[in-house]
Amino acid sequence: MYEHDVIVVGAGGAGLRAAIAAQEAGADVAIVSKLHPVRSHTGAAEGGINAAIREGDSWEDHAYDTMKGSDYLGDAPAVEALCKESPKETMQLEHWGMAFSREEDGTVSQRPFGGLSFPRTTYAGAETGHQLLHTMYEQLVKRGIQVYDEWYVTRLAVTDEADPEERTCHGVVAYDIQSGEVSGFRARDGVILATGGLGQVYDHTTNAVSNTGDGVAMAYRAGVPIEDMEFIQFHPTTLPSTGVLISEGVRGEGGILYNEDGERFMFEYGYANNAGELASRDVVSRAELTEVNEGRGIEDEYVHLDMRHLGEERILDRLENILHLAEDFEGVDGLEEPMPVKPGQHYAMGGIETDENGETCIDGLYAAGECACASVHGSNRLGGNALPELIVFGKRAGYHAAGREMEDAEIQTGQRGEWERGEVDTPVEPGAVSSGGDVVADGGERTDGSRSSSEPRSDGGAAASGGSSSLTPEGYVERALEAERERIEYLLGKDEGIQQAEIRADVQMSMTRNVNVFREEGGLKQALRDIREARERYEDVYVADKSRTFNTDLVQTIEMQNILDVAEAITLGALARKEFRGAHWRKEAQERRDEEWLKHTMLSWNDGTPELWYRPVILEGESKTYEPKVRSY
Amino acid sequence: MAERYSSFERGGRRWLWQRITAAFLVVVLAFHFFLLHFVHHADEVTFAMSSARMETWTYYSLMVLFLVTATFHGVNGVFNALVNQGLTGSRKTAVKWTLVAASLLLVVQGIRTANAWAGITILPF
Amino acid sequence: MSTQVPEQSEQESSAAESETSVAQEERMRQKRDRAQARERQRQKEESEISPDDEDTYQLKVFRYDPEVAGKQEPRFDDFYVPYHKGMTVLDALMYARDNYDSSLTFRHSCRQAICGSDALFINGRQKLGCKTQLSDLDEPVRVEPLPHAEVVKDLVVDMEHFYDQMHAVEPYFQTNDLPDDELAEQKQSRENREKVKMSTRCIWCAACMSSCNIAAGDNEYLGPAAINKAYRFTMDEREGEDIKQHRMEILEQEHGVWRCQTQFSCSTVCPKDIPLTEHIQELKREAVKSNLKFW
Amino acid sequence: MSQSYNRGLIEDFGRWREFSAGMWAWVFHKFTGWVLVGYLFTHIAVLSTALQSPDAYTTTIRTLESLLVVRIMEVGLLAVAVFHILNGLRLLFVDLGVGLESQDKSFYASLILTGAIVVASVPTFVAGVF
Ligand SMILES: Cc1cc2nc3c(=O)[nH]c(=O)nc-3n(C[C@H](O)[C@H](O)[C@H](O)COP(=O)(O)OP(=O)(O)OC[C@H]3O[C@@H](n4cnc5c(N)ncnc54)[C@H](O)[C@@H]3O)c2cc1C
Ligand code: HEM
Ligand code: SF4
Ligand code: F3S
Ligand code: FES
Repeated sequence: MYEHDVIVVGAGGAGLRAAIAAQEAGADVAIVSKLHPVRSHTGAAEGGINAAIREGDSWEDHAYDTMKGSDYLGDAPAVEALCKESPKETMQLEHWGMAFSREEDGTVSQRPFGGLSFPRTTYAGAETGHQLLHTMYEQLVKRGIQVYDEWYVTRLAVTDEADPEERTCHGVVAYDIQSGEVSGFRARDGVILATGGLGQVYDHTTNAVSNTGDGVAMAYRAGVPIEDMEFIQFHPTTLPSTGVLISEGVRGEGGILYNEDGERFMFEYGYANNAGELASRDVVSRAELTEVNEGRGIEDEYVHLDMRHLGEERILDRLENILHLAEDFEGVDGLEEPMPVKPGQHYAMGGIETDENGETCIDGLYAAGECACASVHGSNRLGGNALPELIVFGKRAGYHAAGREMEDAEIQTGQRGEWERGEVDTPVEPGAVSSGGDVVADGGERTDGSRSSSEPRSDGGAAASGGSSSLTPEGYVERALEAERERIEYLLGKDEGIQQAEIRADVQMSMTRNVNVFREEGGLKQALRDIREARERYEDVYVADKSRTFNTDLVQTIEMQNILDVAEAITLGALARKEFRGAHWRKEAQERRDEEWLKHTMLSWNDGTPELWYRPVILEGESKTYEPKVRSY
Repeated sequence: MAERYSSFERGGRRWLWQRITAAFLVVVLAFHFFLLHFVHHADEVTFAMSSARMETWTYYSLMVLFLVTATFHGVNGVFNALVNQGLTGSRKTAVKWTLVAASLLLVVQGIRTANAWAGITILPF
Repeated sequence: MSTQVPEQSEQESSAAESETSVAQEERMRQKRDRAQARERQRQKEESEISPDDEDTYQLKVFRYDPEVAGKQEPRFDDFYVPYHKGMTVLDALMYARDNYDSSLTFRHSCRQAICGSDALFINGRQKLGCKTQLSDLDEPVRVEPLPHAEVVKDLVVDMEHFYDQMHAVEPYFQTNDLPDDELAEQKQSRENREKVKMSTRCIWCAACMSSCNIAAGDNEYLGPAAINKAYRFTMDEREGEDIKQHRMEILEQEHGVWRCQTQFSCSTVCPKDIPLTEHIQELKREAVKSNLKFW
Repeated sequence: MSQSYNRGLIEDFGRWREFSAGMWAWVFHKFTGWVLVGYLFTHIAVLSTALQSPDAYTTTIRTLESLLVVRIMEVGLLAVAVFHILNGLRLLFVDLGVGLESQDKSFYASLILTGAIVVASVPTFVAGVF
C-alpha cells in the first residue's frame, strides 16, 4: 500500500493545481492518474481563461455575466469565488512562465468571447489549454511532486455509515496499467477527485477517449450526491468522424451552414431569422439536428459549413488552423469543398456536488475541475470559464485537503431533511441491477463478504452493516483493495460473455439519439430502457485479453460501468426537469420556469437505488442578489 | 534531474575548431587538388617540381598549415565520431592519446618531407 | 444569443409543423430505408470483409505481449478495416480493436493531435495515428511501435526514458525579477514570445527522439525534444542572464547539444512542425558565444 | 519495468530503407571523412619516400601513377573529397542557421554536383595512363 497525506486523482489542470496547492500547504502529496499528466484533456482547450485583470473590468461584471450565462442556476458563493480569484490565479500562471499572447506593451492579451460584457478572455494563441497544462506540469517537476502515471483509480475507500454525510474517505484503489498491479493508496488527509469530463457517454464528443466520467461515477457510488447532470453543452460545429472542434471563428468570419439541398437552413427554415449562423450554440445545434432528423442532412448525419466564398486570402489569413484541422482529421480541403459538421458533446456543467472550497459531503473527499459541480456554470457554461474554474477551485481543494484554514463555506453539501424530494416517472428501474449470482462486475459487494445481490450494494463497500466501522483507516483501504482485486480477477477469469465495446457503442448511440440537444419524454424513456438493458448485459461482461501487461481491454471494461452510471444520471435529470433552461431543452416545456425550477437537480446513489431530490439555488451574493432576468443578448 | 549531467565537458571548443578548420580546408583543399591534378598532372610529378614549389616560403607555410589543419580536422572528426558512437571511460582516454600520438607522428613526418623538398635542415630530424 | 426569447421557440415549432407534409413523410421513409441499407451494409462488411474489398484498408500491425503464448515472439497481424472518408490510422486501429481483437493495445486519448500519446511508426515514418489519414498511405499500412524504444506490448512503448530526458533540462521557468504586485504580469515583448512560440508547442510525443539515430546510439543524449524544451526557456527574455548561463551549462555537457549531428529527422517527423534542428543549432551557437566570452 | 521486448540492433540500424535525406547525408559525410583521414595518412607515407632520395620519390610516384587502379582510386578520392567539401559547406551553413528548410535539397544538390564534377574530371585523371 502507498501512503500520502493527500492523493489527487487526475492530472489535468484541476489536479495539477490542487497538487501544487496541497504541497504549498505542507502536505506530502501524490497524483494518481490514468494518463501521464501532459496527456490530459485540458491540453485541448483553445479559447482562453476569463479573468477580470484590466482597468474598466471588474470581478463583479464577470460574476454577473457568469450568472446570467448560467441561466441563474449558478450558486453565487461559487461564482463570486471564481471571478474574484481568477485574476490572481491567471497571473500566477503568468509568473510560472506560461506563454500567453502579448500586447505591444508586453502585457498579456485578452479577447472577447460569447456572453462576456468585457473582452476578458486571456489567451495563448489557439492553444491556451496546452500552455496551461504544460506550465503547471513544469511546476510539478520543479517541486518534485510524485506522480503515479498510468495508474487507473477504480474505487474510493470510504467508510460505510448509513448516512453518506457521516462517511469518511481514507484513500483510493488503483490499478497499474503497465504492470497489472492493484494497490491501495491511503490518504491521511484527503482525496481530491479531478478526473475531468464525461464526453464518452456520447458517441460524438469533443472530449478525449479517456474522459469517461470515472470520478463522478465513483463519488456517486460512494454516496456523494451528483448535481445538475442533465446540463450538457453541445457544440454545433465539430467534425463528424472525430469530434474535433471547428471554432466559432468560421461562422464569425462569415461561414455559412447548408443542408443537403444546399439551403441556408438557419434562414430558410427560420431557426434564427436575425442572427442566422451566429445564433447561440444551443440554437444552432438544434437547427442542425432538426435538419438531419427531417431528412435534409448529408448522409443523414451532418450539414455543411462552407467558407469558400470568403476567398483564399482571407481564409489563410484568419482561419488557417481550421484548414489544417479539416485536412488532418477529416481529409477535406476547406478551400475546395465545404466542411462537414455536426453537433457534438462538449462539456458537462454538472458533476460531483461540492461547496465553494471543493469539499464534498464525505469527510476527506474533495473534487475540482470539470468532474465537480460547485456550481459556477449552472445550466450553461460560458466559453473561457472552465479553465479559471480549474485553477481557482483546484487550488482551494488542494489547500483545504492539506488542512489549511479556509473560510466557512456557504454552500451546504449533502442531502438534508428539509430539502425537496423529487419524483420522476421511469419506465424501468434505474440503478444497480439485482440479478442473482456471483456478479461483482457491476458494483461492490457487501462488506461482510456476502454477495446476495437482492440487498443493496454499493461501490466502495459502503453498505450499512454493523461492526465494520471499527476498521482502521488502512483497513478500509485494504477492504476496498480486496473487493477490487476480486472484481478484476473475476473479469479476467471469465472466459466468455459479452464485450464492453459492444455495450459501449449501444449506450453512446442511444444517448446521442435520445439525450442530445433535443430532449423529449419518449426519447428519454427510451434511453433509460436502453441503459437498463445495457446494465443487464454488463452483468455478463468479460475481458478477452488475459494479459496483465497494459490491459486496456480491462481498463475500458471498468470504465464502462462508469459510463453506465453517468449516462443514467444524465437521463434521469433530463427526464425530471420539465423546462428549457440553458443547455437543457425539453420539447414538452420550451420555456424557463423559474417558479418551479430555480433549483439544482440532485441525485444520490443510495446504495443502488438512485434517489432524486432538489437543492435551492443560492442567488444571494456577497453584496447583491442576482435576480433572474431574461437571458438575451 | 540535472544532477545526472553534472560533469559536463565544454565540447563547444572542439566543435567550433572543427568548423573553423573546415572553412579553411575548403579553400586549401580545392587549391591543392586543382594545382596537382589539373594544372600539373599527377603523373608528371617529380621531386624537382615539388621541391621547386616548396622552396617558396609562402607555399611551404601554407602546406604545413594545411597539414596541421587537415590532421586536426580529420583526427578530431574521427574522435568525435567514436565518442558519438558511445566511446567512454578509459577506452576513450586510450583512443584519445593514440590519436594524438598518431597525429603528431603524421605532422612530424609531413614536415620532414616538406623540409626535404625545401632543403631545410635546421630541424633535428 | 438567447434561450429565453419566445419567438425563437415558436419559430422552431412552427418550422416543425409546416414540414409535416407529404413530402416530409416521403423524406422520412427514404431516410429509414437508407438507414436500413446502411445497417445491412455494415453487417455485410463485418461478416465478409475480404482482402480484395475495394473499400477496406489492410493494416499490418505489430503484435507482442510478454505474457501471452503466441505473442511472445513478435509478429504482424493483418486487419481489414472498412474505410470511410476522413478515416485516420487511429480510427482504423480503434475499429480493429473494437470489432476484431479487444487485446490490440495502443495508447490514445485526445484524437486531435494534442495529447501526444499515439506516436507510431506508420509505413516507416514516425507519425501520430490520429493525425494521419489512411488515404494518404500506401497499402498495406504497416503500423509498428516507435523504433528505438522498448516495447511494452503491441504498439505501446516504454516512455520512461523520454520523460527522464525531458526532466533533465530543468524544464520549468526560473526568474529573479517577478513584479512585486501579484496581479501584475512580468512583461514580455511580442517578438520574444514569437521567438519561443514554436518551441512551446511540443506535445511530448517522442516521435523526434525515436527518429534520431544519435539518440538511438547514445542513450544519454538529451535528444531533440528535451533540447527544444530547454530552448523554450533559454530564449525566454523573462529569465535572467545568470539563469541562461546555467541552462547553457546543462546543454553543453557531453550528451547535450554537441551530440546532434544535424540529421534533421527530428524536424521532419515532428507533428507540431517545430524546427528542432534549427533550435539545436541556435543553442550550439549560443554555447560557443558564451564560451568565447570566457576565453 | 521487468518485462519488455528490446528489438535490439536490427531495430537500431536495420532501418536504412527508411532513412531520410539528412540521415543519408550524415552517413555519407562520415564515410567520406574517414576515407579522407585514411588517405591523408597514406598520402604522407607515400610522400615521405622523398626522405630516402629524390629518385626514390620520383619513381614511386611515377609507378603508382602508371597503374590504372591507382587512377581509378584517385577518381574515387576526388568523388569522396568533393562530396565531403560540398556537404561540409552545407553543414557549415546549417551551423550558421542558414537555409535549414531546404537542407534536403542542398543534400541532393551536393550529390548531383559531386557526380557532375567527377564525371567532368575523369578525362584529366586518366590521361596518360593508357
Ligand atoms: C476541445 C475543447 C476546448 C475547450 N476550450 C475551452 C476554453 O477555451 N476555455 C475554457 O475555459 N474551457 C475550455 N474547455 C473546457 C476545459 O478544457 C475542460 O473542462 C477542462 O480542461 C477539464 O479539466 P480537468 O482538469 O477537470 O480534467 P482533464 O484535463 O480532462 O483531466 C482529467 C484527468 O483525470 C485523469 N483521470 C480520469 N479518470 C481517472 C481515473 N479513473 N483514475 C485516474 N485518473 C483519472 C486523467 O488521466 C486526466 O489526467 C474546452 C474543452 C474541450 C474538450
Ligand atoms: C575541404 C573541406 C572540408 C570541409 C568543408 C569539411 C567539413 C567537415 C565538417 C563540417 C565536419 C563535421 C561534421 C559534424 O561534426 O557534424 C567534418 C567532419 C569530418 N571531416 Fe571534414 N571537411 C573538409 C575536409 C576534410 C579533410 C581533408 C579530411 C581528412 C583529413 C576530413 C575529414 C573529416 C572527418 C574524419 C570528419 C568526421 C566525420 C565523422 O563525423 O565521422 N575533412 N568535415
Ligand atoms: S518536439 Fe515534436 S516530435 Fe518531439 S516530442 Fe515534441 S511534438 Fe513530438
Ligand atoms: S535527428 Fe538527431 S542528430 Fe540532431 S537534428 Fe535531430 S537531433
Ligand atoms: S490521440 Fe492524442 S495525439 Fe493522437
